[in-house]
Amino acid sequence: MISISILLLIIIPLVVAFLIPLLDLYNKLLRRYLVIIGGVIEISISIYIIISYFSDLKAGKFFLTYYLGGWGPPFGINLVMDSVSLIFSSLISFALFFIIIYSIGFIGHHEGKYYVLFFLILGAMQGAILTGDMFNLYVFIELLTVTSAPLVAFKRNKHATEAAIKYMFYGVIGGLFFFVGVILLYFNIGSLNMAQLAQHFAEIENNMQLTIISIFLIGLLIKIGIFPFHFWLPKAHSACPSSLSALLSGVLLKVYLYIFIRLFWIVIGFEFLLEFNIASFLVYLALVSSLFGHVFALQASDIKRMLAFSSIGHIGMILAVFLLNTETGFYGGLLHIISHLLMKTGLFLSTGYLLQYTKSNHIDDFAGVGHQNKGIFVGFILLTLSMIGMPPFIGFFSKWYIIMAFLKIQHHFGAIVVVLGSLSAVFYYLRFIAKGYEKIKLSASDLKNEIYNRPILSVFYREKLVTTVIYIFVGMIILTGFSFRLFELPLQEGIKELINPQNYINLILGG
Amino acid sequence: MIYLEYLLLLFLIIAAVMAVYFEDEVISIIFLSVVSVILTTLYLLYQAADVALAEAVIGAGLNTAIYMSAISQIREKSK
Amino acid sequence: MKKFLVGLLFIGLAFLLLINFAELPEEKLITFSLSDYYIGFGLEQTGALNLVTAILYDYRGFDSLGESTVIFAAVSGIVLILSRKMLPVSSHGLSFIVKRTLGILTPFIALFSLYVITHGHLTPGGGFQGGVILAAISIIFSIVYGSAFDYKRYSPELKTTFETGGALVFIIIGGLGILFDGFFLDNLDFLTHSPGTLISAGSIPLINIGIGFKVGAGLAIVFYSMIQKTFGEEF
Amino acid sequence: MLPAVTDNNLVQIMIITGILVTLLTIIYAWKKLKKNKIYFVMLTIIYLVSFIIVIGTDKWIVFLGGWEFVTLTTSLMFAWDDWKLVKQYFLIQFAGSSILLYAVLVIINNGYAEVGIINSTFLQNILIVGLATKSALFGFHFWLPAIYANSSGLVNAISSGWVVKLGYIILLKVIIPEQGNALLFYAGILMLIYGGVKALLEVKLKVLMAYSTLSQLGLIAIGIGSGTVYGYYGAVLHIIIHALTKTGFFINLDDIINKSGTQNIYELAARFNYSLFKIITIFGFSFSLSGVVFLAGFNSKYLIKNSLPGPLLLIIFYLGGLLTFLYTLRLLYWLFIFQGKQKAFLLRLNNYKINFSIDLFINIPILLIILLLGNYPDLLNYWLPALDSFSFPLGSGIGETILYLLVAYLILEKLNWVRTKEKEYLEIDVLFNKIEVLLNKIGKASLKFDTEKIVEHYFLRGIYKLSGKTHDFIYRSFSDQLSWIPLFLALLLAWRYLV
Amino acid sequence: MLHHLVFTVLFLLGLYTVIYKNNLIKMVIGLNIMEIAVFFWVIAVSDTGKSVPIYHLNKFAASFNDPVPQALTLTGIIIGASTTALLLTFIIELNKFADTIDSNKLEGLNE
Repeated sequence: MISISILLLIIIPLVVAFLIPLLDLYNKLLRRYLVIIGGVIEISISIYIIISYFSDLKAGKFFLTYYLGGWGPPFGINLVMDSVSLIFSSLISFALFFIIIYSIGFIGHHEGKYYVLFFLILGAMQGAILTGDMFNLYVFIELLTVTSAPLVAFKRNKHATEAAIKYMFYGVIGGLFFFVGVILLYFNIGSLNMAQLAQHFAEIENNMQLTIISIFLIGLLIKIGIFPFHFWLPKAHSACPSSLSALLSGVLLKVYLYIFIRLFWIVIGFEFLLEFNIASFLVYLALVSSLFGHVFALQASDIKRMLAFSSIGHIGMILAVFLLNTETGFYGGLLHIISHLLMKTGLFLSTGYLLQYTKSNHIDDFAGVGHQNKGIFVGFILLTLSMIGMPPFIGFFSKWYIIMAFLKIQHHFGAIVVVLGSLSAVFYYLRFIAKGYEKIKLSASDLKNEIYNRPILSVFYREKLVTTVIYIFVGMIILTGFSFRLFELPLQEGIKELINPQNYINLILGG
Repeated sequence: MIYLEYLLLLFLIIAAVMAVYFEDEVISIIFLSVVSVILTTLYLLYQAADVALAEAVIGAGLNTAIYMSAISQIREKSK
Repeated sequence: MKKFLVGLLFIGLAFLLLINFAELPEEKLITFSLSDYYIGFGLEQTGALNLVTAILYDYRGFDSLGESTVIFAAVSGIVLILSRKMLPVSSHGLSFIVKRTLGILTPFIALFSLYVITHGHLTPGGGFQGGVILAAISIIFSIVYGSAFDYKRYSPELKTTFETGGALVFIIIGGLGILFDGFFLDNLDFLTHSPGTLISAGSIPLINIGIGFKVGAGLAIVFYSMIQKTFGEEF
Repeated sequence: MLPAVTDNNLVQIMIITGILVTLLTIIYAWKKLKKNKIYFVMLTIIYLVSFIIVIGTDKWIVFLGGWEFVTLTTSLMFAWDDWKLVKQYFLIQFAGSSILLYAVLVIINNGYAEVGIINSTFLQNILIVGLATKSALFGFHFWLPAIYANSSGLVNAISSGWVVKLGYIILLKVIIPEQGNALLFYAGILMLIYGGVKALLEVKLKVLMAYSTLSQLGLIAIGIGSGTVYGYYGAVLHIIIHALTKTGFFINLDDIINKSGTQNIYELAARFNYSLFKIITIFGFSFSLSGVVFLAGFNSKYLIKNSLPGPLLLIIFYLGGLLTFLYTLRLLYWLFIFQGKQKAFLLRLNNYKINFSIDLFINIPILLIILLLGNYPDLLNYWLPALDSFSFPLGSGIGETILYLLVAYLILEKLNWVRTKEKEYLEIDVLFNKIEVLLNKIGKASLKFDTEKIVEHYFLRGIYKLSGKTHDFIYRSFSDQLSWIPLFLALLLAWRYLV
Repeated sequence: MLHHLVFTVLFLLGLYTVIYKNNLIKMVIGLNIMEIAVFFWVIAVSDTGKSVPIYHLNKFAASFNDPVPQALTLTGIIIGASTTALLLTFIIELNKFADTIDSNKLEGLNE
């Protein structure tokens, strides 16, 4: 069913991003209101989509599409939203709305440019999720790299610029491999539309299929940050301002995961991965990456670097669960994507605010933070509890279903890695929490006066704003913890789609 | 006529190797622009006019300008 | 020893790449593939002679929108990183002879770039290539006449307006597509006369002009902020 | 054959005991704690609700969720003593619950969706290993003495009174009374003997009580593992009795330690002048624990004794019983009888007043229950139907108790009442010392006995050093990191040849 | 077959420079060479000897080269240009703090 609202999800952030420099020329204060309006419109569009098509979702026929330029599916670019992308896109607009609110008083210099790039990332993410065309997907991936790199170097000190350089090198090489993959697909099949590619992928000659799969694999593994290529991730996520590292490691990694899922389950079809038994190799690779993520997180002395390593751990775990290609695997994976997104974004936002009370991000300077700001530190603790997998929160249920998925096919190594992961998570989170409550009197003078951290609005006003944002995330994980059946409907639909990609093809080409 | 393509391909590889081989950045950038000029002619040979124009303008023009300005900023600083 | 290993790896990789990529099939699997459709119906559906521009700005217009946003993002990223509050010291220009000759040449360069932009749908070229040539003028100003000259002639505020203006023109034309033909970036065919004339390919030339100015101004800003010689103290 | 206890009967009786025990601790906590008492009471109520969920539920996900909640609330209770303890207790218990999570999920995947009888012994053993850390089974008991040494008697009462027993209650539900479980049985015997010997040699009061809990848990494990209905009933009864007596014991000891300021049993006698009622309660608790006739302990031990199959195990059981008597008598001797320079304890008996809150509300109810259960065990007939069919030989019991007391008295007299030196380290420190010396061959700092040292010094720092080394090994230089890309490209492109 | 050979040589040359050269600007040049190699390969393979996909006024020839890869390469070249520009600005910025562009001396890059 054709609906304009999908297109608005992508176009609105782009329009806001283009308007901000114009607005800046005339008067700078309007920009903040434009930004909030942009966020509000974005989240209201996704709410509108959920509400107005809820009956379709219940009936299992949820399928929105939009033909750009008026051309039919195989010949033009078309946007596609099924229930898996519905979950992702509404999660993105929800999380980014709060990150926008959080970063209002947070950004010191160049706030205009920050918001331009921020909204471009938001638009590019929505685009990457909704597009139904391979080359368009490549353009959005490149857009994500090009917009997030300058934001990684936002602090303009030595550490941040090095992180940006490393991030760009890996990003560009990954993008190049993805480009080669798209071109190979075109040369073999002759179309760029995902549905048509999925239809004809089986007819390609065997060796060529293997080449296409391996080229795409390298491109996406670099982007997702799996073990041999994760080196850019911790430095990039620890060097950028916290509101952005929340976006990068909380939301952006999930977008690349979604692209991985859509590519290998719907376009290429998972049976080819099984046929060349790359799937089992990838499962072990992802598990090793999760193990290394957690091991490195143990020794990280910088709190944001620790959080970045822990995202590597969790993303590796989610990828491994997906690659098992079982129903519970998909359910556990999707549930953990939702819970990890909420938890990690909340964690980074609260760390960002707590780091205001410390001289540097190093763990020794983190001492005594718990006493400085009790409200946010308690929020931080609740989020870590959910990260470990304590019951009232959603972290427990998603960990439960992931281990269940592993054990259902007697994959004990995976289950042990997940258990060890959450065990090591206890160690490195508790290390920081214990450090936070140490009795060290921090005199006002040696508080960090890092530029970007001096909140513009009065501290009192902004602190209340930040506490509300963080406790919204805490509330979300408790709410979803109790009623994760809430996600039952889209999750089941999504799993059905992942299991038989044929109906995706029929819906687009048939329709 | 056909030999022109092989000749150009040969020059292309030589220029690329030269661009990588020399220590001094300015020389390697000049060789890089030589590579992109050769590429423009190659694209014309392969009947891809738009790409040739783009490669000429961006490869030879813009890239060289940006590399040169980067090197001048770095050399300026170290002086 | 390490050198030998690296060499071995790269030779092996070369060999593997050759084997894998050499198996590209001659003809594509789908009989009536994308390119056959574009070649077959390109002219009468979009009215543009240059099929590559037809694809870039009409069939897959959304790609170009993403494409121009990549440039827009790169430009604002570069300005974010390199901009310093200090008043820029003007870079010293070149010798008099060069200044004089380029004084004559610049209008022709400008004319050529406008030609490339507007005739995108008829001859090779288009918004992107023309825009880059347009940026060359500002690059010439900064190098040959010194960045202060460029600052006066083509001030950063003007560049920003051009850049964002171009981007918004693109989106407005797309929006018009919704009004007239029901879909974003739809080709406004009512503008077309017989193919081959200047105003012939519906919204393609308009988009070309929008992108041309956008890329021109954007890359001008890039070069202007890179060439600035400012004292490196913190912002 | 005796009818087995139906599940909801077992659940009911266990929940009632749990509530009773927790109420006692709340009363004592209300009297003892000074600041933010309300939080403690709220915490205990959440803990109460969660262990009722754990015992009552039959869905594994709710069971595990409830159990993690119990861990969270009990570890927060340590906050009233010391935040470091919270960290250590939470680390250890979380490790235990991760193993439990793994075990439970393996069980679910083998077809047991409900918390109920599991037929295959292999799965039972997995669950036992899963519950081991939580219920201080033999291999995983090291944390019990370490944590109890530093924490206050109040939280010890809760932990050893009920938290540790949750594991056995679940095992009661899971293991078939007729078949039992060998692993549990032999672990129980090991715990019985090991706990007894350790308690005999211990100097610190709370650590002594920790080891005595260990040996009593061993008894329960024997009962469940023995595979006879006698053993099953004995274990149920012993859980109830031990929960009550141990909680009361810890509360009174905590009272004594707080007043006298030292844990060393040799110094306690001199510092504390006991009221008559206090002496009666402590005598009553310790005798009931060691199984003196007319007190509840005797009946449950008698049942467990009947469940033992062979004569050899009977001898081991008697040895265990003797050990319990030995360390209880030694404790009582040093607490009350030893007068050294002071007047004989009878002469010091001057105050008869009853400490209102503790004695009246806590000691008297427990003593009453012990006496009632001792003489009329069939009071619990509603929940445990077969109790009245057992004939508890109270008559021959008297001879047995006197025999035990005499033999224990003679042994202790010969060993001069086992006056051991206060040990600097717990035995697990010695173990860790060896590992430390082995590992990095540096001069061993003299280790003062402190749980902080154990967890922090060896466990955590060792992990950080190890992960630091792996990190540096992987993160050599930028070009090495980038060189993974061609390596991986070659691997994938050559995939068709490799596989 | 020749085009694949040229592509492999150029691509691996670029990859070698990115990984093993320690001058940051050289690495960016290497990256550029990799991109150039890919775009050359796309156009070389898509050239089927037919004429350029533009309708010349005089003849309405029907046999055109495939326009789609040309459009994709064009977009690729422009993206490549903007990423190179962005990378070079980071190097300029880094040079302001570290005043060397030798990746061995920059410890931060290995972290």
